[in-house]
Amino acid sequence: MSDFEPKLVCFSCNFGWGYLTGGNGLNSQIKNWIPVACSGKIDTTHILDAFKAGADGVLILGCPEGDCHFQDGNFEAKKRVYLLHKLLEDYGIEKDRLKIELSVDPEGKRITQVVKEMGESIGKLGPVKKI
Amino acid sequence: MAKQITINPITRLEGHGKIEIFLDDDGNVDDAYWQVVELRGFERFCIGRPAEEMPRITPNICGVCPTPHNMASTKALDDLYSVEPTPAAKLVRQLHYNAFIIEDHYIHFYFLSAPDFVVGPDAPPAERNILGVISKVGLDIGKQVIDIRKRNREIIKLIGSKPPHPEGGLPGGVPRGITEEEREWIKATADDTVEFAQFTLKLFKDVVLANKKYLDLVLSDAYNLKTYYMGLVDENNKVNLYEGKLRVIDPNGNEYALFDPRDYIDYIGEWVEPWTYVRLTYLRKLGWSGLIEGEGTSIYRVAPLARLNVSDGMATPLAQKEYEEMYNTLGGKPAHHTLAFHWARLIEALQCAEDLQRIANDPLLTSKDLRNMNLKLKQVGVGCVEAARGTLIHHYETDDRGIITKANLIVATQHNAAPICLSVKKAAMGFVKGPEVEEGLLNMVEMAFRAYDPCLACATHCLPGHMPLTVNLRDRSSGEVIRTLERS
Amino acid sequence: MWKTESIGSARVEDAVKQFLPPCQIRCPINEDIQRTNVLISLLPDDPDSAKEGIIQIGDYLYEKNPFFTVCGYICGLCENDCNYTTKGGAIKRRLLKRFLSDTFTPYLVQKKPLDVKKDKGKVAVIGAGPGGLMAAYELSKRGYTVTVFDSSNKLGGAARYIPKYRLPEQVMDAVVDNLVRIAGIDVKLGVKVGEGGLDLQQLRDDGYKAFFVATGTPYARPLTFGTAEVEGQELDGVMYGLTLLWEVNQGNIPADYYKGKKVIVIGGGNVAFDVARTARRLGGDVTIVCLEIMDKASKDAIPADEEELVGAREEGLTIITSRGVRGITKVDGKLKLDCPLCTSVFDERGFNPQIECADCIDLEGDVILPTIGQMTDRDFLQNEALLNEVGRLQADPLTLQSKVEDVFVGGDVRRIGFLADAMGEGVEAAESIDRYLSGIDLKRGRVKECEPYDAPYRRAYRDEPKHKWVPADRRINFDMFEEGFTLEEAIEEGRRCITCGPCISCKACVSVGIQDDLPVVEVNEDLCSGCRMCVYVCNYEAAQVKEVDGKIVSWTDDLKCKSCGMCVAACPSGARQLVGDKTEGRIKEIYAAL
Amino acid sequence: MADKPKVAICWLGSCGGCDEAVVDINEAILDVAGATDIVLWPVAMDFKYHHIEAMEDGEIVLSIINGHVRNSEHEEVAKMLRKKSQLVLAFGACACFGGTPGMANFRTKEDIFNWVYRDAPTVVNPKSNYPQPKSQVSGKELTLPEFYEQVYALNQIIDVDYYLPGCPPPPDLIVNAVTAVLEGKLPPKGSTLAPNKALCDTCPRNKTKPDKIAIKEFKRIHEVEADPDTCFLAQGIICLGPAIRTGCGEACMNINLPCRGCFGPVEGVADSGAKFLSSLASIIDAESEEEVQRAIETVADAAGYAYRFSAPISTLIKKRV
Repeated sequence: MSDFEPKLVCFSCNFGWGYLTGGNGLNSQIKNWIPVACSGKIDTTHILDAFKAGADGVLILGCPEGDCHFQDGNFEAKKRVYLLHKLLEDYGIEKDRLKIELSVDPEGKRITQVVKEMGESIGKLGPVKKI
Repeated sequence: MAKQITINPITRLEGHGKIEIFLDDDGNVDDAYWQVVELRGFERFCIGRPAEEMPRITPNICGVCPTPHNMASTKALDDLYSVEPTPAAKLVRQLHYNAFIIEDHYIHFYFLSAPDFVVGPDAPPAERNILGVISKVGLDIGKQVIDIRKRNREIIKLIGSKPPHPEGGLPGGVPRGITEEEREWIKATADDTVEFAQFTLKLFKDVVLANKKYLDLVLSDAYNLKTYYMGLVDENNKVNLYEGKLRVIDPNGNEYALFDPRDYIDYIGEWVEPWTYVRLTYLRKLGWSGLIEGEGTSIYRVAPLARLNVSDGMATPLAQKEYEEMYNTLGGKPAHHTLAFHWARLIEALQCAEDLQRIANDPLLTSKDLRNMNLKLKQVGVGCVEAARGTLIHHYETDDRGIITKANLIVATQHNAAPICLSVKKAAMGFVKGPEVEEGLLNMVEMAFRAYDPCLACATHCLPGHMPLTVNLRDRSSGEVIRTLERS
Repeated sequence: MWKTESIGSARVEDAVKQFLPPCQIRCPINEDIQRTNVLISLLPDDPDSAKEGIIQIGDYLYEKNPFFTVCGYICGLCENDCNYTTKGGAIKRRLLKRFLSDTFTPYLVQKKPLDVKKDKGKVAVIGAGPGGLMAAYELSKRGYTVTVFDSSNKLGGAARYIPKYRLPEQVMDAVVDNLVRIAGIDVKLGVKVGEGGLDLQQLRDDGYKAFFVATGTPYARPLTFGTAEVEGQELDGVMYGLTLLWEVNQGNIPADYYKGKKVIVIGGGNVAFDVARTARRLGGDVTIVCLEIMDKASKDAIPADEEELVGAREEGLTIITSRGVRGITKVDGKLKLDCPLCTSVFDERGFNPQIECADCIDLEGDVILPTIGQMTDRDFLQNEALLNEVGRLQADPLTLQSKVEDVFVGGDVRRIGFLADAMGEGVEAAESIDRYLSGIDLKRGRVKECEPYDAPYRRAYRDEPKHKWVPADRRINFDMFEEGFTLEEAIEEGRRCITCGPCISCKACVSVGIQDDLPVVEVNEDLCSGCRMCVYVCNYEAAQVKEVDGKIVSWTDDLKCKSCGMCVAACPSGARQLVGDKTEGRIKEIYAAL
Repeated sequence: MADKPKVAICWLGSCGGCDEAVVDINEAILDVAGATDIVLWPVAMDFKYHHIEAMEDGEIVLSIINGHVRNSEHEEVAKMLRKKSQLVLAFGACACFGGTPGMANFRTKEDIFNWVYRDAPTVVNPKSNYPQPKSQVSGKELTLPEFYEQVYALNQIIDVDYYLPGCPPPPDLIVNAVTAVLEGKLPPKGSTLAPNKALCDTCPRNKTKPDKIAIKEFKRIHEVEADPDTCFLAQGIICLGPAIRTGCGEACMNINLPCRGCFGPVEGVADSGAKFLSSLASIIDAESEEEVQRAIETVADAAGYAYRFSAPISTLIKKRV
């Protein structure tokens, strides 16, 4: 387990995260980073596909509660994540492997940290158990 | 040099089954095993499912006898939620259930049994099928069989959606009722079915009982197996396939037990052998006796003959007459004659047809009061019905939200698994002498388990309909096939 | 820091018939309000790095509205129609622009002049008010050589009457001075067209091809009672409020001018309140008399804004309603007002006060400041033959063309309105003059019907920020009494905007590169089963269902659709796709590389 | 007989319901039987593996295969039929998606064995016998097919040409499918021989559905007396109609029960369960996080609803390696 390097897929909403960085800087720092126009457009299929493709965790970063540029997209994402938690358990995938955080970080100061922390917590879980 | 005969495939309750016959060095039958070679683990993946979904899931256990699973499951929910179905709902369920038993029994008789008797056990297999039957008794009967099946399946469709996978059934009721205009054609169907049931019994008696050769066969020792018997009876100990208490009689016909199906665990044990995927049931309190009959056995049989053996009579007048006639002919109760299962089956079908008539004429049938919503979850529920092939038990346990945490299912053919092994062995010993087995004799072996209609019925219910059979004679040491003998 | 683009795909599209956010429809110069609100919400929270962005936003606004910094202090028309008004208070657009002004005003002096060849001929603009200057600016942008004439010695016209505690002088100066510099407008101040032999014909002879007359309403309207002028308006101590405002802004009135004096302002409009509160700031003990009543719901409601009423009360002014003025007399040095009861101000015929002379009160004061409205310079209009037979200034409401074909009129001289209304007419006049001089039909394709959008659905709406005023006891001076937004507050308020408008008229996201372009939702009717999942999830009522030969299928109203993709995520049968969205591709790449 | 197209109808891990369904086409069965040479139909006639083995590759025109693959015997039969057949039609939910027994994939083989042969209340197994592929009984060797770790849909084991879903497929679609083959009027390989749209398209209740469906809490079928004419989702009852291919003839709607998905994904969708959950989340009507959690609590069995018939093809059940 020690040499286990967790694969984390990170979706982030452009309106809340890193829009001042032009992406360039962060792209190199964050692996498997997928900026999207709104966290509300992230489909359950995208998330499940990530796990199928071999991700050990999926992190969704949305705008702060009530601050969605598209009104409630971040809340939509939350609903989807919580429902998926129920499903993932049936597949024996710990719900901690799918996280959503609603906050704002235009200069991309915190995003790397958030990703790092999630990576660590998944590191503790180890790779996804196959059923 | 010992030989091994493989009859494969023969059955499917949870999948295929096969028979292995071992010949000793003199070529006499040394041993025979009936193996069930598949498992799907319903009991396990039902865990986590909401209980109310079970009547929609469990019919997938068997697409040929799905209704009993649907019904046992629905009744388990009644018990789980300690609720009684409304009178109308109960009628609708029984309507569904009778319609199913009728079409199932007749398909079995005409497509599977009749060829043996009407055409003859040792007739060429090409003739020994429904077409052969038709050529003997006339085409319109073939049409009638199809018609009766079709119309009774229409009733199932009305209540249970897809006949091979009925989904209706809720705790305390049914999701859909019957309308007055539907009642009309249901009535007509019921009347025709009763007529057809009587005709069929007459046909059976004319061709079988009137024929000494066949009667001897029925009464012969090769087809005789002394075991316990189990089945549901109503408060008057009359045959009841939908509800009641489980009654067990010993090989001599004395009541061994009479219990509420909820207590099945105290009476029924399931024995595991490494050579089959099916669990062999036996009377738990007696302990596992192994595959033996008569004195000291703990094996019991279920299905039509068993049900008649454990009861004091039929619940409907016409069927009661037939009941008496059968036992007079077989020389009293209990009847251990395996082939008498066919006869008992027809008598049961008549009772179901009469009951269908009663329900079709009941004013309550079309009531809109279909759900008793007074549900009180008690987290354990057992449902028991008599499936065409014998006692069927669904036992669920749930959490406080009604989500399944435990499921135990005892499927009809399981009860008969051990007896089938014995019957097959006995028949084999009776008819197979040496490797030079004749096809007709193999069919005699086959008849032994076909009588039980083991859910291979699932397999053989149907058109041209004769049993596939291949016998491999193998050198025991090398396992290599010396000779293949097959029927075609 | 992002760089906002306004060219290519980032350029807002303009449809003849389209939906717009109500704010933008209300704005006479059709400012891209939503777009710039969004851009403000995307500013960095650190003031220094925000500066760059603010100037980009300012430059963008300047193209359409060089007065936006001034609007930021005095114009809130758009807020009246903001969808948020009923949901927790209109977006404070005025304060957002004022916030931009804080950075943009000092920057104006460095702003480069327009780079246009002035080869389209000479146009004269009479009147250097907001209307005139807007026309001049628009025409200069289009390559005309424009000369602006104004009788006064300052640019700005009516805007120059606005008290400094509402509009700082340097903001106004910066706008007008730089406007003429940047647009290369030739200015002739202190020149009154129509006097000293200088008339339009003279200008024609000097080579001016067209004229925009925006002479506004230079004269105060005298007090009348019934049809007659009220006696005593010539008395010493009686001065038109308008005059006071002008003189104060010119710096000709010393502080404490009214110290210990009892001042009575006559009138209930915003200008009257400017006058009253100015007088208060000059030390006077001020009373306002007006015909109307306080009840804003009534047909006779006092015209001044609620904020003015509140402000005035806070500052200790007395307001006497439902009183007319029948006469002014002087009794041993004190001025006396004779004020009968007014029982009704407006009726179906409009302004038609009913007076109950039996019920009458006297008011006494040292100073009387009648402020009941302004008047145009009728002689000039008369001489230039711009009046029709009934003596009304005649101009086509759409083209602003007057009876005289090369003369166009707009602004207060045509119809008294708000500063922005005059600016709007300046823009329209410029368009007409350009068409006139290019020989293009003046009317074709100019009528724009725009439907306002409703507020999109969201779970929770947020309340407007409380306005911040300097407490009354500390604001009796000519400094701004209202505080502007801090950067943080501005970003917050920008975020509060629910962006009702369609994407094509905004494209803020595209302009800063958050999206490459606007993806379009397409519905495959061969797959859509009409399950309606999309309808509920869409916050913009863009996803709807229709019936096609008996079957229900969904479709998307492109003008309402924001391409957020929520309906796509909600569609269970893959019937909805975001065409032109690169996300899917990106996802596939990343997953393939996992 | 000889020149008639050879057709095989065979089951793998199946309940027999699909064969019942074939019989249920009643009169039409005779036409089919007349127009074809049915070389294999265990349910109906002689089952001769080695006869099939003896055939030329591709000699069989069409193999109609129902049931899932769970053991070595299933796999052998499937592969043999593929080799001998020009066309393979995956028949019924089990063959197409794994079917109900596919839910076993949420469990391990070990877990199933332990319950069935050790822990079930009625089991008596002092010798702790477990069924074995090979076992010796008094010197005689008995064999059983090997039970695989998981359930597979047919196309996870062999190449499949066409799909006919349903549990079981309805008579009209069966007749259409067979006729299409006999008349050579087949759609492109890989097609599903059923309508492309979701059930809502043909559901009589779709018209009663409000334009905006929003659900505060989900009702289970036993908790409410469902109105027989109103859209189930509009009544707060989970129904897979929006995500599941139509063609079943609304069998369950007709008996007033919501759809559970036996027709599988609609055209172009790989994992109907995932798609369904995505839209289900969207129509949760909640103001606060707490309300969301509460609403989701009332989704009694996410996996069981989403994958009642299709767990083996669900995104997260890995394909065979």
